Amino acid sequence: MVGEGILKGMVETARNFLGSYVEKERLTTVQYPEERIPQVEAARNFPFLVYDGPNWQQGMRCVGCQICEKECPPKCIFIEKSKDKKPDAVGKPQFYPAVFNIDISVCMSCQICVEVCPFDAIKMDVEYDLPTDDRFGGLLLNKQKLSKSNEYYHEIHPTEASAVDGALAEERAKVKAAADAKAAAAPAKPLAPATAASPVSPTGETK
Amino acid sequence: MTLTFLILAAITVAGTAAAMGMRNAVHCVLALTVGFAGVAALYLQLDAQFVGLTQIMVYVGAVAILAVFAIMMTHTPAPEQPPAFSSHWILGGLVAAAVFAVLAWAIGSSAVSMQPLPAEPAVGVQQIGAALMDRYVLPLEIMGLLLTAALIGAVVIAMDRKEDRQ
Amino acid sequence: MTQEADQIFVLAKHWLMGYVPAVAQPIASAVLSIVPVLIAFPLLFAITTVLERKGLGRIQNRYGPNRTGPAGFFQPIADGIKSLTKEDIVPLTADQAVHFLAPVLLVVAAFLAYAVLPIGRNMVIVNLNAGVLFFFAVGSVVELSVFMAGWSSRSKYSLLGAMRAIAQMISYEVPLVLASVVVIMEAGSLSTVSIVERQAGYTGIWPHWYLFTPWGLVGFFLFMVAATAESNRSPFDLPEGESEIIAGYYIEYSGFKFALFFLGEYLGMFATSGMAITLFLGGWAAPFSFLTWIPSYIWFFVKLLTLIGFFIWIRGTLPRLRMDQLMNLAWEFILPMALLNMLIAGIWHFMQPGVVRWLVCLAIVAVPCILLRQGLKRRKKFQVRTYRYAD
Amino acid sequence: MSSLQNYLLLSALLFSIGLAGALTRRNAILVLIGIELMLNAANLNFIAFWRYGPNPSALTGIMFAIFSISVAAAEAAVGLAIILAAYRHSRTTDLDRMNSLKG
Repeated sequence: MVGEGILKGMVETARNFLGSYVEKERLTTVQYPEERIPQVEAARNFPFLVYDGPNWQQGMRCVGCQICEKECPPKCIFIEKSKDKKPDAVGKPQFYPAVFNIDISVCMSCQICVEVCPFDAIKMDVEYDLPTDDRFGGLLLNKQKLSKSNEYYHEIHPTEASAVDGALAEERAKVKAAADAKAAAAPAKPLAPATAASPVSPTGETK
Repeated sequence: MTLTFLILAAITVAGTAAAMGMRNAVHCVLALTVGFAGVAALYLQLDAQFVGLTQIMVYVGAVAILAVFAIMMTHTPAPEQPPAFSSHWILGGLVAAAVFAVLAWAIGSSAVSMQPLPAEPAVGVQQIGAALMDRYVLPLEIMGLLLTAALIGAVVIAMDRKEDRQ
Repeated sequence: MTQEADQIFVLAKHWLMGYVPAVAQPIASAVLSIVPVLIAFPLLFAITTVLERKGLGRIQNRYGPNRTGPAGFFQPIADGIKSLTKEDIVPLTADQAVHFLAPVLLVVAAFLAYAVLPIGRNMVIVNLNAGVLFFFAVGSVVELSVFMAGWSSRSKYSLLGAMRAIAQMISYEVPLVLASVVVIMEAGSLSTVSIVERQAGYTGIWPHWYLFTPWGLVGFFLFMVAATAESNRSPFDLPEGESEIIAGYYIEYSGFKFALFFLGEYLGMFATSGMAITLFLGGWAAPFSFLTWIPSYIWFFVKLLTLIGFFIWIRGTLPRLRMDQLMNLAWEFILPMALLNMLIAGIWHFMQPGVVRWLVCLAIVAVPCILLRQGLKRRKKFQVRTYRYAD
Repeated sequence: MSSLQNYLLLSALLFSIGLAGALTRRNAILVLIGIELMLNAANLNFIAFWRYGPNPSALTGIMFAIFSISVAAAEAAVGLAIILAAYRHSRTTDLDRMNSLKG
């Protein structure tokens, strides 16, 4: 018959129409602010800074090396390196970023900053609910807003975080072993190894 | 009644004068539709409902659109606008003015034109239809033939033949 | 009681007219007739937009708008506020006057068409002697406003859209008029009121609508297809084709003028649906004789909403046609069918009532359908599509 | 005031405007439109004479106007088709430049 295909199509849409009232599982959309789809583990959108331990200022992994600032394609990262040094998570004195800003209205979520970071200090977040009515200040995240704990990192990306933790622990152990060896070799000068070891980064030995 | 006539006449004359005087051809056609609509309103004013509505349907709905289509299809983006009026526009204008003068003189001096308005004739669409099917059936058939011939003729003339392209 | 409920608006008008001095009687009468139409149909437009969005959503297994107000039914108010407060951008090179006049002309023409639609018993603004002709004459003005919009924007997309729209509207106006000619032939009148009156009356419980005759059925089908194309709705929405020419002729419009285009388009759809109801579905008459106690205007709007629902259903189902398919459908199928339908109406008129009349007319309808099917089968040459990749 | 004379004068004016347009415009399409306008003026005359005539129920004026409108529509269609064909030939619709018999 002429028009058979049209009729079939119309029956199908009618079934969809009526079925969407009867069977809830037909509905493909979720009601966003109330319901959310659980995110897959590989989800990512904007970067954040990881810190170890309870205090975000003390435990910050970032040493202000500015590699990510240089590599960022849209130039959305702004870092001011500190003049002094503070002890980091393992108690070693390090430089730290005095200012660390990311303009997420410019960020394109390319993850290059994460790739280049030698300290595993910057990672990708999954938080996407970031609307604000202040278009300039509201989307410019500062150091405090960017800092999130390692526990949070474990929560959003468990596999990746465990791998990073393992690598970090391994490297710290190596550094510690090297320092211990040096300390054992030169027990006369107790202060020397610390100053000598400080420019060497945890990953420095792998290069 | 008089005021209505004056307003409609003013709209019609303004529309048609603009249609013949404006530079942009599309503006001319758009102004012309105002003139056509004014003439249609005058028909309605004269109790010729059927003719008035046919006028809108044919002139506004078909002829104006056709003219606009023709203008779009023959539009050549020229660097400098050629003058809108012909080189002997004074002569043409004089001829038109002379024609109007003669017609106006003839109308003014004619005794026929002073007739009073008779009572509204009871002429509906049904009477027109009956007349078309009865007394005017031969002209109607000829008109159908003419329109068919015009349709085919227009298509044949405007058809883009392959051998012309070369 | 039912009589009063049926005539409540007419009586209200008469009552109000009692307070108007004799000098202002004609103008007051006109205002009192026009204002309800100016209120009712934009309101229907608002309801239709939300119904359409919800309906399309459900067809696609979505919720549709459900945030603004109860179940999302205040959505049109939010839309209205949004379009009113938006910046009205006019392109720098646009023809300012024509650009402004186009949406105004469209809405005016769309509203004018309601002048001859009988919404209820004794409820029509003017009972013109040539009402149907008036309707189509006003409808042809819409084409002009579409052209004005497309041309004045000085944009390639809008010009393309306008050209498509005009070509489509001209092509489908012919079958639209021809499909309604059968009703005019049978009713012997161009007046919408007398066409509705001809369809009044019942055999048993069944009404005497023109839909329930072979030519009426075919005519209604052809009329609705042409009306869908005439109001630029899916599957004939090529002039707007969001995926090809973004929004067609009104791409350069923003803010309130854009909303006016939307309003004009929907009003045109309601008007053609209303004309279909008047011509084929008995106007304001009840569908069964035992339901005549329900007021006539309610029946009109029930039928109108049914047709609108049908339009939405079609829109949710069918994909957009290609330009050549569109033109082929108009000139190769609908136009010949409309002409044949006139022949059927003539045969029906002059044959004795009975089963034979039905059989003869149905046979004349069936033959072109079978021929069309054969033609479609022959033209349909499916082949395996070969994909080529760059290497 | 609104007598037959006014309609005749208005019609004469429309005719003259159409004539002026047809004689002075350079664009062939606008010349054709001027001719349409002249036909319209004649139609207005027909209707006015029908309305003011002694026997309006004879419908002669109306019939003449209807047939005249049909002829005008046919004329417009064929005329514009000819203009299109001429444009395709000489790439212009300017009547002052369409002056050679040989393409």
